[in-house]
Parts: sequence; structure tokens; C-alpha cells
Amino acid sequence: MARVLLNLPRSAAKGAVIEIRTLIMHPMESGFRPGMNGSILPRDIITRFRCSYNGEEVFRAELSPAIAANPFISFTTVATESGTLSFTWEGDNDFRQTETRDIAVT
Amino acid sequence: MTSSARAVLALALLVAGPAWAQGDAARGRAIVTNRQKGLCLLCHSGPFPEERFQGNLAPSLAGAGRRWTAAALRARITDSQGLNPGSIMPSYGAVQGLRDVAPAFRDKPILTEAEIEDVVAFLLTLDDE
Amino acid sequence: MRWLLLLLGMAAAQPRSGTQDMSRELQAMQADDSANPGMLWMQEGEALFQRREGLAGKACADCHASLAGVAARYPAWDPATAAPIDLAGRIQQCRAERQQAAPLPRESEPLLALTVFVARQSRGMALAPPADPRLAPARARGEALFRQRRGQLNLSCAQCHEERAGLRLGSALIPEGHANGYPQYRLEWQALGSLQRRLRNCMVGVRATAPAYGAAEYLELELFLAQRGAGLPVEAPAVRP
Amino acid sequence: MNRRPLLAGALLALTLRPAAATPEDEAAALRAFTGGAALREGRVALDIPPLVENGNTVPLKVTVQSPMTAADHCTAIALFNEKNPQPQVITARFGPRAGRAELATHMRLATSQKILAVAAMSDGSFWSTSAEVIVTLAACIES
Repeated sequence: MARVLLNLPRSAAKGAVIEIRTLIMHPMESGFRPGMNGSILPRDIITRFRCSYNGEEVFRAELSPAIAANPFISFTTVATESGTLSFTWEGDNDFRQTETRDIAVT
Repeated sequence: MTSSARAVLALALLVAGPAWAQGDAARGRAIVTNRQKGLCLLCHSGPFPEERFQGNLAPSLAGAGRRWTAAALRARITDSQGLNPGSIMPSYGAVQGLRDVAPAFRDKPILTEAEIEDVVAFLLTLDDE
Repeated sequence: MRWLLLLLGMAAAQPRSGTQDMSRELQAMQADDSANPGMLWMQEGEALFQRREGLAGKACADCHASLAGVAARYPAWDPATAAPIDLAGRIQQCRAERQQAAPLPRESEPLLALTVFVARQSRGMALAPPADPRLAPARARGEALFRQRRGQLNLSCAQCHEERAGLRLGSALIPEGHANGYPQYRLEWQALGSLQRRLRNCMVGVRATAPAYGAAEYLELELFLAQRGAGLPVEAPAVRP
Repeated sequence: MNRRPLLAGALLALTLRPAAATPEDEAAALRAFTGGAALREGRVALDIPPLVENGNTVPLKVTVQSPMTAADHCTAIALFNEKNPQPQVITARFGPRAGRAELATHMRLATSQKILAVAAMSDGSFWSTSAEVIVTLAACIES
């Protein structure tokens, strides 16, 4: 499991726009870099990121080798109702990780 | 080599004029601007408009050919520290007096004699301030 | 002569953290725990700190509560080995003796994680190297190493990071080279790394041999650097280019 | 991992080498995003440092002026570059539930170049802005 840092409020007023900041540990090996023996290291990157709010997708991103190692992605969403936000990263070599956070909306 | 013997050698380089093979200025320019080979632009700036980032640890190379003779340039490049022990400029042609040199570079000068001649030939062309 | 004046000016000045030499954007990345990639290691270190390890079945947290201020005082004198010890070495030692757990090698991810977790608890506190006289000989050797020219390029640490700090090597601003941000996230590494790794960088950069991680030379340099940067705030995990 | 450091090593021992994308590559990637629609200037702000000390991690933020209502919102933000091996950087898709049309990330830059940020709107229009970024050469690197 890759280490993940998620920053978002635990609670919010209904209708408020909340900021979500995510970091995940991943080398984002670009597929363009020569290794020690001179041959190119195979690409190993995260290609997709999704955020769902109570099951409904609210944000999605397609990543390329031009995203830095240990990808940082920050975006916003409207606090509509109490429930669960789910974050999924997918990539090369069957990489797949999902994290969830609950939010209380009042 | 003792430091005084080294200074004598450096001085001899300064005034001597044995038959040095003629260097190639174009090759010399390539060495000067190559940041892994000559390393010059890490410390010096110079009239190299295509080189965006040049260091400021040492004087500009502009006008070097007007300020120095070939012998003086050769001496400074070959063994700057023989002339001035406090200089941070590496002695490009000297291997004595170094310590803890990594195995890949041990007993090898930074530039060969022929490469130094190329650099000298190039620097002599820098006559504009 | 301009340089001489610059040197005289710097000698009188307070130590300057590398943070002050970075762009506004990198300073912001360092200061923002939600964007500083070093915090990924911090979080891992926090988890490792709570985990029971080794034959003793103890977690770091079973003995230690707050370790605030500890990192600011390392390297310290270790009476058991009658030698200086740095924070990573102290964690290795504690792990071997108190937890009786398998050793974590220098520069390994778990050791970096634990080290940055402890170091961060001193964030903002001034580097306060101990005055213990037993450290003095090693610290003096560290200073001598700092001033010793070495490698094919025949440069000392001091020639760049003391005498020419603030000038540009190529396009790179030469920082004073203080040790207040380690372990740090170096963009060049795309990872967290220790002060020893950074020292090794410079040694190999001047085409010199570099001692193996954990060698006495590094400890001596670390001791001198702690003294040299005394008063600077701990910034771990710092972000540096 | 190769940890052999060099002074003033490679032009950039960067993670992104070697050949740069061609202008045609970038145009094709842009076309794939816009479907060939014209780009208009405005409504998009790209906050990226003009001068970066290391191209491995460059923080940036894109902000699009949009009411983000069901009837009128930004549907996507895409970033393109000129001189990395591939023209794409990131494409983010969202809708009115985002509340604000914003995206922040850390990107890689193989060398000094122009970055193009494009926003797609629910009315089918595309808006853009660009920024030049100078990447300084690292003096001491681990290659």
C-alpha cells in the first residue's frame, strides 16, 4: 500500500465549497529515464485519479509522466450531504488504491 | 612534489615556450561550454549567448585573449593552484597534491594536454571585452 | 576585492537557512503540510513509532511520549559507545537494544520515516548542539574535514558553502549549507534523504571518494554543521531543490 | 536506484528526457481535447513560478472563471507543454459539484518552455492562457 496524505475538513456547512488536497507516494517513473546500465527504465506511473462523493463521481484526472513523483492533486467540491468521499488512484502494473474519508455536513 | 618545486614548475610554464602542439579553437569552445567536461561556465561567465546559465564565482572569460598570452593561459589552466595555492580553480593538468580522489578519476588530469591546448587556442580568440 | 568584502560581511552575519534562498513557491511547499511531499514519510514514521517491533515486543511509543526538542540537540555524546551519535544512529541503537528488532540500514525508508517523525517534533525550535566537552575533538575533526580540499576538483565544503555562499555555481545559488532541515525532501532526489546523503552528494560532486553511510567522518561533519548552524530553526522535513 | 552524483552533471539528469514532443504532437494532443474548436484567450489563470530551481517538481494552480452552475460551468481543465517528451500533463474533469473550477498539482519540466492551460466550458467553448517557465540548470545532481 502506498502512503497517502489526504487533507479535507471532517465537517462542513451544507453548500460550502471544500478544498481537498491529496498526496500519494509513487515514483512516477516516466519511461524516459535511463537506468544504471543505460537502458530506459520502464514506465511506472499513476494514470488515473477519481473522487466520488457518496458514490457519485465529482472529480477525475488523467495523469501523464509529466506529473511529479509523489503526485499532488488539489481540487474542490461542494459539501452536499453527510457521507463518504472515496479516492482511487490507478496506474501501471495494476496499481490501484482506494482511501475513504467521512464528512459531516450540517 | 614540494610546493616550492611546484611553483617553480608553474613559473617555468609561464615563461617557457617549448613547441606546444597547436590547439583547435572550435574544440576548445566545446570544452569550455561543456558543463561536465570543462566545467568552466559553472564558475566563469563569458561571451556565450546560447548558454543561459553561467556562474559568477570567477571573472568573465571575455577578453581573456587580450589580457593573457598563450603561455599565461596554459599555466593558469594547467596548474592554477601552483601559481596561487588559494585558488579554487582546479589544476586541469595536474594530478599531484590531491587527496581522496574517486577511483574513476585517480591519477588522471581533468583535461589532457591536447585538450588544454584546444582551450588555450579558443581563449586566445576572446579579444572583445 | 568585492569578494573579500562579501566574505567579511558574511562572517559577521547570522546563519542563513537554505529556505531563505528558495523561491516563494518552494518556501510555500515546505510550509504547507498538505503539499510538502516529505509529509508522506512523516506519516509513515508516525505509524512505525506506534508499531510493536522485535523480540521485546515494544513500540517506540511505549517508552517515548513527546520527543519535542530532541532533534535540535543531535548529534549527541553516546556514553555506551563512547562516541558521537546522530539521531538516525540513536534510533538504530534504540531499535537494536530496546526493541531487539532487525536493524534498519542507513537511508532505508523506515529509518528515514522514523527519523523525520522525531525530527519534525522539533520544528521551529533552534538548533542547540550540546556543549558536552567529549564532543569537542570529533567536532574539531569535522571542522577540519569541512575545510579540507578533496577530490579531483580539489574543493572543500568551506570554499563553496562558506566563502562563496550567495554566489552562483552555474545557475544554482550556493546556499550556506546548513543542516537544519534534515531529513529533507530534495526535488533532485524526488525523495526524502538524510544529511549524510547530501554530504555524499557533494563529495562525489568534487570527484572524491565518499565514505560509507554511518562512517565516523559523516558524524564529525554533522557535529560541526550543528554547531555552525546553531540557532537556526529545525525545518524537517525541509524541501530543497 | 542510481545514486551516482555529479557536479554539474547532465544538462538535466531529469526524469524527463530525452527527445521533446514536437509542435505537431502538442497540436494533436490539444485537438484531441478540444475536438478542433478554437481557443479563446481569457477566463483561465495559470499560477506557476516563472523561474524554477529544479524541474522535477514544479507547483502550479489553474483557476477558471465560471459560475459553476448546472447551466454554465467548466467541465474540464487540461495542461499541455512544449518540450517534455509528451505534450500532455494532466486533464481534470468535473462539473458544477466542484463548486469552483480549480486544479493544483506538481509537474515536471524537462527544460525551459511554455505551458498551456485550457478550460472546457459546458457551452462548448474553450478558453486558455499560457506561461513561460525558465528551468535553471542544477549544478550538483545525482544522475
